[in-house]
Amino acid sequence: MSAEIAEKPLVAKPAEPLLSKRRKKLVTDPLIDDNPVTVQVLGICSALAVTTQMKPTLVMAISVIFVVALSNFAISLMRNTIPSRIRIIVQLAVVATLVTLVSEFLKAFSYDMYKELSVFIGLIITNCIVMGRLEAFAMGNKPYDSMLDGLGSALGYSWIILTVAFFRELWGSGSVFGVPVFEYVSSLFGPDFKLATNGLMVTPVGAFIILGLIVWVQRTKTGYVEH
Amino acid sequence: MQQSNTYIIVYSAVLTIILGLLLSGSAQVLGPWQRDAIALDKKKQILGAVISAEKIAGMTPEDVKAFYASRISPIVVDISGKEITEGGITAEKVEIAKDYKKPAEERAYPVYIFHAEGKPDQIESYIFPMYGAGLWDAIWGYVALKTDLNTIAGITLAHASETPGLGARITEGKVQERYIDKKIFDESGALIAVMMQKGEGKNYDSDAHKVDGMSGATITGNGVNTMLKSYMGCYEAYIKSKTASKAVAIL
Amino acid sequence: MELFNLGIRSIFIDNMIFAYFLGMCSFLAVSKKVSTAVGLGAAVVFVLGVTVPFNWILNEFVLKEGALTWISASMATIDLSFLRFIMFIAIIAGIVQLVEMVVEKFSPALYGQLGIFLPLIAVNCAILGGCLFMAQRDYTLAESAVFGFGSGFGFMLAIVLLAAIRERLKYSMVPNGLKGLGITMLLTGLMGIAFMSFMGIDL
Amino acid sequence: MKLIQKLFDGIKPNFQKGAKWEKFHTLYEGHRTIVFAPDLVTKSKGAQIKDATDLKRVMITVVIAMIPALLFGSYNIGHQHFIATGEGSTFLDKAIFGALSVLPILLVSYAVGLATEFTFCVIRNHPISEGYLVTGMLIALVMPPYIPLWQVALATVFAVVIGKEVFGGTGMNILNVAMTARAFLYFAYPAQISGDLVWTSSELWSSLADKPAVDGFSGATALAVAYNSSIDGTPVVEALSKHNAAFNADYSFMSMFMGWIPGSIGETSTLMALIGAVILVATGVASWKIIVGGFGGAYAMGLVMNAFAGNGMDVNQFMAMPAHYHLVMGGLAFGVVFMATDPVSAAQTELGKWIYGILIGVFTVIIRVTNPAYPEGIMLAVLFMNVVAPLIDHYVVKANKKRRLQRATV
Amino acid sequence: MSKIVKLKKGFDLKLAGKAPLELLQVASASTFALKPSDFPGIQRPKVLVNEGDTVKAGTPLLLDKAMDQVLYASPVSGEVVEIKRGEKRKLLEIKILADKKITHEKGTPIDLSQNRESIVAQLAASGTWPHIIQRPYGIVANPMNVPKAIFISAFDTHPLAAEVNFLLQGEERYFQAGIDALAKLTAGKVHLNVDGSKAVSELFSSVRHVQLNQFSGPHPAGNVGVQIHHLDPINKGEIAWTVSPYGVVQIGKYVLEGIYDASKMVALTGSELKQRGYVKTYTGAQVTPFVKENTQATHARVISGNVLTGESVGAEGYLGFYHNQVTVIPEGDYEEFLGWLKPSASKLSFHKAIGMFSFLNRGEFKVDTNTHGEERPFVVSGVFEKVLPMDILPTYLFKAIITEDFDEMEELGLYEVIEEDVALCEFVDPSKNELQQLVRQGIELLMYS
Repeated sequence: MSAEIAEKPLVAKPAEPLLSKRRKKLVTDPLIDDNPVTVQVLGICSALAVTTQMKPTLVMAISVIFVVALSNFAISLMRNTIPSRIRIIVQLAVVATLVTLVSEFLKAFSYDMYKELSVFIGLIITNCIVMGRLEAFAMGNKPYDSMLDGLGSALGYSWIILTVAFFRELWGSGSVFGVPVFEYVSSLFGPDFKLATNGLMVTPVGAFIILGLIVWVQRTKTGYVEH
Repeated sequence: MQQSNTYIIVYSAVLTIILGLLLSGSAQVLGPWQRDAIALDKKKQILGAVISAEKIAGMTPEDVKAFYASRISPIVVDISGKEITEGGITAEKVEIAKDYKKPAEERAYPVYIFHAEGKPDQIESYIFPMYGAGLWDAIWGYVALKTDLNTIAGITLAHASETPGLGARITEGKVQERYIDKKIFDESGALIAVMMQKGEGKNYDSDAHKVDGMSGATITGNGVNTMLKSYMGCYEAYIKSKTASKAVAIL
Repeated sequence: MELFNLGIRSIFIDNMIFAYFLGMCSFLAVSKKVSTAVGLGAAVVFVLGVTVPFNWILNEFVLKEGALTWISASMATIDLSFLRFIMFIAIIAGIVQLVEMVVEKFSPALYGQLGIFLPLIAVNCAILGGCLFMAQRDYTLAESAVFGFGSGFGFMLAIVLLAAIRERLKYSMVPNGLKGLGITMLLTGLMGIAFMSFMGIDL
Repeated sequence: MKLIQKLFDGIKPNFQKGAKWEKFHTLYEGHRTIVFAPDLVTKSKGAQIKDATDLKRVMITVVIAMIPALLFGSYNIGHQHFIATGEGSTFLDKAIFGALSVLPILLVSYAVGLATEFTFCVIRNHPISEGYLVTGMLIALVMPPYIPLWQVALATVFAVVIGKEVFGGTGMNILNVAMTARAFLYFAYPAQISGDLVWTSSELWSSLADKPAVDGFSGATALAVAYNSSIDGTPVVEALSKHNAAFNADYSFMSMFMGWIPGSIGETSTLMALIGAVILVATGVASWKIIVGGFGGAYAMGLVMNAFAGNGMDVNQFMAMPAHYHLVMGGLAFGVVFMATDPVSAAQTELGKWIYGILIGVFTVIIRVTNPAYPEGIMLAVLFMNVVAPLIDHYVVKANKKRRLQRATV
Repeated sequence: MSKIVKLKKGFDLKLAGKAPLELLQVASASTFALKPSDFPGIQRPKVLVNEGDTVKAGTPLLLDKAMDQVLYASPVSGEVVEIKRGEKRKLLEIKILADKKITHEKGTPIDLSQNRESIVAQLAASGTWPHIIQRPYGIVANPMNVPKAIFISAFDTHPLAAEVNFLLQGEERYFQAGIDALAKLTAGKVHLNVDGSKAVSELFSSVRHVQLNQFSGPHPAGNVGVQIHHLDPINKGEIAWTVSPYGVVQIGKYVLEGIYDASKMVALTGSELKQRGYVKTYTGAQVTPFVKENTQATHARVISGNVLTGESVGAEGYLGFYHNQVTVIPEGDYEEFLGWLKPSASKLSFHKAIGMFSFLNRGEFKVDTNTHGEERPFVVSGVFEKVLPMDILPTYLFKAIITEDFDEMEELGLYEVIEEDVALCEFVDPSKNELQQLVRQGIELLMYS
C-alpha cells in the first residue's frame, strides 16, 4: 500500500513567534476579562489569609506564580503519558512536590517569611487555580502555551490579592510594605493630628469586604453578570 | 486513554521515585541552610530581650552569631531550680512550645545568661524564655531580669497569629518598653509579676507591677500576664536559689 | 474541659471560613441551597474528622523529626517533614476514596446524600488546612480528633447559614456587578462580624 | 398647601423624561410624597381599596417609640457630665448640655445616611424608601455620647452601603443596619469606642465637655464594673451599688432600671425602652414574641449561670449576679425592643420569632459572662441571630411544607 | 359528620353603603356582555356567532378550543351587536342587545338516574357549567375530571356582599336539584358551608345529600378556599370543585326545566349610590341603568363585584359573570398634605400604627380608591399571617412566585389559594403590592409549565 498512496507533502507550519498575539492573550486575558478570582471564582481559599500585609502577600503571589506556571508546564509535558485513572493523584503529586520545593526554599533563605506564611504556603496545593488550570488547559495544550496560561492566571490572581493587601495594610496598619504612611501623613497636619487605623481591616472581615468591593468595581467595568 | 494496570503501576512507581528523589535531594541540599536559619532566628529572639530590635535588624547573620557566642552562656534548670547537665540536654535544644504541653514539673527550663563580652562571670542579666496562649494562638517571649533577679531589663514578645494592630502590638518596641524597670516580686518577696492593664493611655509609673494595656486587645494582654506569671513561677526556685546564694556571698 | 474549649474554639472562633478563609471555593459554589449545603457540610465534617487524626498518626510516627525512633533509636535524626505536603494530600485523597467506597457499600442512603460531594472534598483547602494546622500546633491525638470534627462543624455551620441567607437573598435586588461572588463575599464579611462575638470566649 | 403644591408642580417638568434632571426624578418624587400623600389610585382589577396605613406610617411609629429613649438619653448625658465634673447644675443645664451633645450625632447620622441613600436611589433609579427614618435614629441612639463625629459618618456610610444598599435597599438587608454601624465602629476603632472615656466627660470633640472629671469618679459602664468585679472577686451587686456612690450616682438596680448610668445615648434606661416596647406592641409594629422571648431568654440564662455559680464550678462573680440585673444592664432592653424586632433582619415566621428572641437573650448573657473581650453582649447577639434567622425560618418553612406533604400521603 | 370551624384570623371591613334587603324597581339593562376575561382558565377562545346573529338565552356564544365540551352561553335572547376585540385581536366582549321578552333555547331536563358521563355532557353544553370552578387554579372545571369533593360556600363575608339568603329566596327547589346533580359528579362529598355565627336558615338546613359545615369568624371565613383548607385540603395532584349558591340554582334549573336561565339578583352597594338595594337582571348586564342617575359624586368608581376582588368597569361597563354585586365608591386621586402622618379615626386601617385610630371607630367607613402610599419592597411585619386563616406562609409564597421558583410555590401551597384568598393580604399590605395579580401569575406559571 505504500506505492499507490502518494505521500502527502508535509507542509511545515510556520513557527509561531515566541510571543504571538494568541500567546499574549493567554497571559493578558486572565488579568481582567477572565480573572480567575473575580470572574471564575477560583483560588480565593488560601489567598486572603496572608493579605494583612503587602510583604507576605507578595511572597505568596510569587510562590503561586512559580507553582502554577511550572506545574502547568510539567503536567503539559507529561500529558500524553499520564494514565487517566490516576490523573488527579498524579497532578496533586506534582503540585505538592513543587509547593514543597517552594516551602523548603523559603525555610532556608527567608525564615521570617516562612514563619509568617505558616501553613498557607502548603495550601497552595489546594488552591483551585492550580488544579483548575491543569485540568482545563495543561492537559490539552503544549508545554510552552500551558506555562504562559499558568503565568497569566497566576498574575491575575496576584494583582487581586496584592490590591486587597494594599488596602488592608494601608487602612488597617497605616503602612504600605511596612512604610508608615499614616504616621507621615498625620505629621503633615500638626502634632495633635493622628490618622486612626481601622481595626476591621486587619480582621478577616476586612479581606472579605475589600475583595467584595473589588469584584463589584471590576465586574461593573467589564459588565460581567453572574446568574 | 485507557492504560493497562501494569502501566499505571509502573508509571506511579517511576513518578514516586522521581518526585521522591527531587524532594529528598532538595531537603538534603537545603537542610544546613534551614537549620542555620532556625538557629539564627532563635538567637535573634533571645537577644531581643536585651538589645533593641533595630539594632538586631542592622546586624548581619554573622554578627548575630558572633555576638551570641561571646555574650550568652546558656544553662538548663528544672522546676526546683537545679541545673540539668546530664542527658546531653542543651538550652538551644529545648523547645519551649513542646515542653509547654508537659506538666510544669517535667519541663526543662533554659536560662540564657547575658554577660560582658568574653567574661562569663560579669553577668549583666538573665534571660528567661516563656510560652503561653494569646487570643488566637500561641504567644511566646523572652524576659531579661537584671542581676537583682527582680527588675526587668527587657522583654521581647512574639505571637503566632494575634490580630494585627490589636493583639499583635505585643511585638512593638513601644509596648515592650513599658515593662522595663518593673518588678517581678513585691517587697516581701512574693511573686506578683507584671500585669498589663485593660484599656490604654493611663500612667502606671508609680506602680511597679502594672503596665499600660493595649486597647482592644485585652485578651492578648491577659495572655501575656498569665504567661509571665506562670513562667516566672516556674523559674522562682532558680531565682530564689540565685538570690539566696548572692545574699550569702554579700554576707 | 481543655478539649471542650478546643472544640468550641475550632467551631466558632478559629472557624475555617471566617478566620482562615479555608474551603472558600466550595463555600461559595455549594451554598445556594440549604439542603446541598447540609450535604457538603456533613461530608466535610466526616472527612476532616477522619483525616486529621489519621494524618496525626502519620506525622507522629513517620514524618516529623525523630518520628522514626520507634523503628530504631539511630533514626532519631531523620526528618522527613519535607514529605509532609505530598503525604498529607495523598492520605486525604486516599481516605476520601475509601470513605466513598465504604459509605457506598454500607449506607447507600448516606451515599446518595454525600456521594456527589466527596470527590469535591479531596481538593477542599479546609481538609489540608486542618491537617497542616494540626501538625503546626502539635496537637495530641485526642486534640486532633476534636479539632478535626470541630473545624468540620465550623465549616458546616458557616456554609449552612450562608445557604439559608442566600435563599432569602433571592428576593433581593442586588446590583448586577455584585451578583454571585461579590455579594457573597460581602455577606461573608458581615457574617464574620457576627461571628466575632465568640472571639475570646473562655469557658 | 396649595402654595407648596404649586411649587412642586412648578419644578416638576425638570424631572420628567428627557428633561435635564431626569436622573433625579426619584429624589423629586421622594420629597413630594413626604409632603403630600400621593394621588395614586388602585388598579382596575384586584383590591379596589387599600389600607390607609403605609410604610411611612409604620416607620414613623418606630421613630416615635424611640423618642422617650432619645429625650431621656439626652438629658442623662447632661446629668452624667455634671456629676463627673462635680459642678452644680439645674435641670435646664443638663437638658441643654445633653441636647448639644446629641444633636450633632443625630444630624450627622441623618445627613450622611440620607445622602448615601439618595445617591444609590439616583444611580439605581429606585424610589426612596422610608426605612432610613428609623435607621438614622437608631444609629444615633447606639452611639456613645462622645464619639468623634467622623466615626459616626464613616460607620453610617459603611452600614448603609455594605449593610443595606448592596442587597437592594430597605427590606432586603440581612443584618440590622444600625447594629452593623455600631459593630463596625466597635471592631474598627476599638480604642475609641470601648474605653471609659467615651461614656462621660471627655475632650474628644465637644469643647463643652472639655473639663476633667473630679477625682474618684469613674465613667465605667455598669457592665465594665461587673466584669472588673468578676476579676477582683467582689460580688457584683455590691460592686455596682458602691460604684460612684460617693457622688450619689451608684449603679443600684433601681438607677440602672431608670437609666441614670453612663452608656450609649439611648440605651441606658430600661424604663424608656419598655415605654417604647408598649408603643410598638400596642401598634402591632413589633413582634411581642421577640420582645418577650428576648427578656425571657436573658433571664433564664441568668438563672442558669447562677446555678453554675452556685455549684461552685467557677468562681466568676459575674455568673453569680442575680438574673434580673442582666435585664437592666447595658443595652439589653434597648436592643431587644428596637434592634431585635427589626422585621427585616429578624426571623419572619411566627415560631421562628420565639426561637430568635429567646436565643438573643441567651446569647447576650453568655457573651457578657464568658467573653471578657466584649462586655456588651446584646449587639453581638443580635447580629449573630440576624445571621441565624434565615436558617431558623428555613426550617420552620420546611416544617410547613412537610405538614402539607404528609397530609397528602395520609 | 358536619364540622364546626371557628376562625380567628381575618378582618371585617365595615364599609358604608350596605344594600338594604329590598328589591328596587329600576329599568332593566338593554345590553348584556359575555367577557372571556371573566374566566381565567380560557386559553383559546372561539366565537360561535357573528355580529348580527340573533340568539336565544342559552345559545352557545363561545367555547375554549382547549376544552371544547364546555359551552359559554348567551344570558339573554336578542341580537349580537358587537364582537369587541383588542390588541392582537384579543377577544374582549360579545355584546348582545336583549329582546324585550327573553326566550330560551329549549333543552331537555336532565334525568339524574343516568350515568355520570351523560349528565356531565349535558351540563357542559348547557351554559351552566362555567359555574363549576376547579381548585387548584380557580378555573372553569374540566368535565373530564372527577373531583374528590365539591364545596359550596353558602355565605359571603366580603365587604358589602349580597345576602345569599335573600338572593336565593324562592329557589329552594332548584337549589336541591342542583345539589342532587352535583352529588352525581363527585366521588366524594358535597360540602355546604354555612355561616356559623347565625342560626342556619331553613333554606340550607333542609337541604339533603350534603355535609353541612359551619364556619364563623371574620372575613375571609366565607371564602370557599379557606373552607376547603379546613375541611379537606387540596394536595398536589388532587382536584376539588367549587360552586357558588347561585351556580347551584342555575344547574338545578337546567336539571329540572332544561333551560339556561341567567336571571339573577344583584346588590347595588357602596357609599356613592343614592339608592341602594337589590335589582333583578341577567348575567352580564350593563351597569349603566343601575348607576347612571344613581351616583352622588361625579368622580366615582363603579366596581363589578366587591371592593376587595372586583373589577373597575366604569359606568358603561358590564357585570362580571360571577358577580352579583355592583359597588360604587369615590375615586381617590388626590394628594393629601402629610397624609401619611395625620392622625385619623375615619380612615379604615387594619393596622394600629401611630395616628391610625380606626380600630376605635365602631362606625362604618367611607373608603375611596387611594392607595395611601407608594409601592415598596416587602417589609415583613407578619401582617399577612394575621389575615389569612390558613396554615400557609403567605410571605414565603409570594416571594416564591416573584422568583418563579416552581417547587417552592407548590410546596408552600399555591394549590390551595386563588386571588380572593389573598385579597385581604393585598388590602392590608403597607408596601402596597398587587398580590392578587401576583397569585394569578404564579398559578399561570404552574398551569402552563
